Amino acid sequence: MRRWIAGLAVLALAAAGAGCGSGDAGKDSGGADKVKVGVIPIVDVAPIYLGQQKGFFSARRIELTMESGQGGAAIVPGVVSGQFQFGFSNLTSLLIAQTRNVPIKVVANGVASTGQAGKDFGGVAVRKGSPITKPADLAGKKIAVNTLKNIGDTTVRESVRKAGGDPAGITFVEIPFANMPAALEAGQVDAAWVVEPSLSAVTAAGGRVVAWNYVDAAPALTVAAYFASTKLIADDADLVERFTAAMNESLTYADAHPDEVRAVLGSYTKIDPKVRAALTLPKWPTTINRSSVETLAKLGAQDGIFAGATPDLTKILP
Amino acid sequence: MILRLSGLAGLLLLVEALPRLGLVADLPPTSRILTALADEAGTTAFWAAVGDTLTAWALGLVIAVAAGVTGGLVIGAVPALRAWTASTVEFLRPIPSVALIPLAVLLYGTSLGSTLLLVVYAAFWQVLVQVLYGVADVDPVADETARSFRFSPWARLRHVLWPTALPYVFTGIRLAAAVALVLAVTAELVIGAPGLGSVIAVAQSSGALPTMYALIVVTGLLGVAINIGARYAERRFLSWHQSVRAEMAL
Amino acid sequence: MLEVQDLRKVYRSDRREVEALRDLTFTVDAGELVCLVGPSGCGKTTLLRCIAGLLDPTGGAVRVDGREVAGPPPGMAVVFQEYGRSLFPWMTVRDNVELPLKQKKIPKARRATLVADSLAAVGLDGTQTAYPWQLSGGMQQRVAIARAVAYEPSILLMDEPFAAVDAQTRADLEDLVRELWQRLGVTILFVTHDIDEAVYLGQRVIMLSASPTVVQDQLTVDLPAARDQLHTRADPRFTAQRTRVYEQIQAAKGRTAAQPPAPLGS
Amino acid sequence: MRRALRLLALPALLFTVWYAASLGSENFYAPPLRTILAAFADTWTPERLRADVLPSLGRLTAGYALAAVLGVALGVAVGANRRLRAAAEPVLEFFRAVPPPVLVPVIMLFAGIGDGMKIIVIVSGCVWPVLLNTVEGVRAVDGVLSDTSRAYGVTGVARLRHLLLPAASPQIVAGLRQALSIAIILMVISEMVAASNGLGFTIVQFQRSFAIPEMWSGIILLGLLGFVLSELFRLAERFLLAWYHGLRDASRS
Repeated sequence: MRRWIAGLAVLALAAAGAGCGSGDAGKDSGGADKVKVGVIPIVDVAPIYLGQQKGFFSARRIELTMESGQGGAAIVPGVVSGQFQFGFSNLTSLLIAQTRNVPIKVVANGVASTGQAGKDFGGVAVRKGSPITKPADLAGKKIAVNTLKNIGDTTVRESVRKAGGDPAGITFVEIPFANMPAALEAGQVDAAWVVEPSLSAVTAAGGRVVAWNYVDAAPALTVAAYFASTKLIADDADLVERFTAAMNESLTYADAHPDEVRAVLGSYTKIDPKVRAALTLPKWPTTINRSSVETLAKLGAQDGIFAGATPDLTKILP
Repeated sequence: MILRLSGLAGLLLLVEALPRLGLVADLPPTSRILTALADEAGTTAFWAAVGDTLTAWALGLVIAVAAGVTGGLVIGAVPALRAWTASTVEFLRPIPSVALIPLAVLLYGTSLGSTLLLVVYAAFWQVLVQVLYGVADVDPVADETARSFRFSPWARLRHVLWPTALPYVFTGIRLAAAVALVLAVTAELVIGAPGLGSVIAVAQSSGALPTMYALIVVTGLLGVAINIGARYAERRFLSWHQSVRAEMAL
Repeated sequence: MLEVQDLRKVYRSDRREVEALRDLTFTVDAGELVCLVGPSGCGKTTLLRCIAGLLDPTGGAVRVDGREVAGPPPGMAVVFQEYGRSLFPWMTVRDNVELPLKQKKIPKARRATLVADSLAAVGLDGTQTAYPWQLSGGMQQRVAIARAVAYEPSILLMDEPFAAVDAQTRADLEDLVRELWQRLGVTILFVTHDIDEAVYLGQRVIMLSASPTVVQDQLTVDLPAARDQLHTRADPRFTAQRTRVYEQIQAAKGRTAAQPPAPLGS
Repeated sequence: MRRALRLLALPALLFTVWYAASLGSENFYAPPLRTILAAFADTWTPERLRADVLPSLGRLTAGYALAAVLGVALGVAVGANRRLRAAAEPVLEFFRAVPPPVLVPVIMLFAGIGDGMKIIVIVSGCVWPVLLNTVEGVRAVDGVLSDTSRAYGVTGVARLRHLLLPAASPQIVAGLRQALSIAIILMVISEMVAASNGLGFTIVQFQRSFAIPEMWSGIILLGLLGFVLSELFRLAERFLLAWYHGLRDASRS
């Protein structure tokens, strides 16, 4: 039993540590709130880094720390448990969370598709010389997505559907974006839904984009957003308001200053400078395109990723 | 010594030659990996990541060793305790520490605590089990001698159990040190807690292959350094012990 | 039968050289039982390993039946001192005795006979399916002897085989060796550090100096062939010869005292 | 009876404590044990076990077996040859020290995304403890035993079969035991990327879709799996190394 007391002591210590970490949006002497944001270190979150550099957050008494998590699965629990005050996630994941009644809510826009076929930051690409030339050709093929049952496969299916193909026969396989260029090259998959900077790597190797799934899914599709726990929104509405304002300023600034975005990418990613200079940037509007989110919800329901439930947009969107 | 280096040199040459001859795509040659390594070594972010990983490793190891040694001695010294806990130990020990990743994220998000939880869990069992073996290895004659001289329980622990268990404790620490590094990097890689693992993940998602390989080499070198250090410490502290003496003969 | 000529062995490590055997010459005739005796650390084991072909000499030669030894010669069996370590702990007694016979490609039926006979000869009937570590030390050494006997060697080397067993067992095993020798007519070279044992067992005793080793002296044992523990050891001739060997060994030790000790001797 | 009581008392107590303590849990991520158990029964149906656990076990078995064969073969070669050992040791030490999960992206580059990749990931992590333990075991073969074998003409294949492998077997088994826990970890990790079925994939999928009780039920299943495999291993070891345990007990008493 004594060993168990020791073991429990370790666990208790661990829990105590967690307790200390939670919800400590403590103020420092200058009155600034310490805020942790869980982000994925990809192109999409460039505005928050840029906004931090430009002082948009400190001007609103927010002392920002970015915590990088591997995907939304690590960030949502962090936000719910209070490890992070805010988090970044794609909308399909947020919709899934809503159907499960995860206590979170969107507070600011994250990133949006450019809405222009041929000039978006993500698309379905094939290798050089592939017989696939148009979205309808993707029917029955093997396509790589970074995460199964998420925004990638639902929007790709929509592309195929809109082009008159039958998406039912598509096999989706899960591959990290970074491995997609090699997987395409080696013929492990017929096509890959790939985003920047890996998209640049595919086109540099002679690959072609055959479908612009974000564009096909909805005009100016809102892809991802920043969110907070409902508890924080209830407890500290002021902080959330300031964060949203700072975030909106950052988004607007980033949208207007692509060169500075390319420069800030070098600070938190290891993307080669040449690639950085050439890659296609997404759009960073401040408003969430509600109808596009409705489309995502409809697509998700159609593909059965909500396990029969229907997401309630009023509960997840501001 | 020359032989020892020849193996390494051969590997470096092979990695240089294969991609240059076009035999493997996606593997940067040694020279490019080394350049990337030099570039990384010039940044403070790199050293911060190494520091984070080593902090998680060291803290986790210390907690695991302290808990493992205390727990092992207590359980091992009291036969009844040993009998009652055996099944629980046997059940909890093989639970793969990666199964705890979701729990770690829940409790600590992507902070150091996540890494620590995984490291401590994995390393703790290595130490505990070795200490239990060690206590079981106590010479019955020595123990009976101690009892016949009416040693107090504390004196028995101090003069009979502990010296017998010490070599096992060191074996446990050595194994735990290696496992702790693996888990520290894994946690960082999979969860995204700060450290070398998360930098590797960033390098990978940025398509910076030479950097990714350079960082992998760094984790390997850290592991080698930890192994060598652990073995050196073991030899130094246990120079009197049979198993070490036997190893050094001839 | 066995000739050792100008045998020399020097161990070389990175920094130092240790001369274990300096210059050894002696012979053992067919059917003889010869004991080698010397002070502890005098290189007896080195010598024995050279003869068994387990160690290459630095100079000189070992010949068995006129043929120079390079690698373990066929027809030679060895019994080591460390009975616990010379038996395969993962094999039963039977498998231990049988394995060398399998290597000699002896047919199965014949192997079974040899195993049974040799175990019976050393008084170990009924232990075939036991593991060596389930037996006492003396019994384990009997298994090793049975293994050697079953191998049907023409020459048997024994390296201090009884150094690690208790006195009673030791006396029994000594008589067992003499009995087997007389019955099988095998040539035996018996290495020991025990002077009494050497004189009691041997037809001839070769005394070795301390390391670096040379032959100090030789003595033909003047005792009847039929020996027993009680009477032979009480025989005044036994005492006289024992005293002579003892003096030579003491002389050999005295010689070393003037020389620096050799750490890698044995 | 007493034995059964001893075996079950503490686990039952802990289970009860968990059950009681979590009964009223409001935390989204730490649901009551009752909910988790209900989810367990609903989730791990025979079809689910066939579709997800079976492929995992298949990869695990293939990778583990391959690592065992490879590790023992290379270990014997390296352990029995001094020069080879000197040349290979630094390289082996290095590869052993690389945390296997960081190799997942690298292996994916070379081996693609199929079962082959997952098996290679398992092999790449498991082979080292087996290999290095085999090297140690072969190197530490008792000198007297080795001499005995040579003196009695036990050479070549017979030496390998009757001397080197059995003598090294306690160490080899120790290596295999370490490898088993690594294999389970890597099975899960390899399925966390680029998989479409398997236990690791399913757990991650539950986590991503916020099916938290289901996720916990998967973790419990993973724990049970680890436990069952290590018990199987113990049985196998007790059978294979009966001589070794007997020898140790004999030398101790």
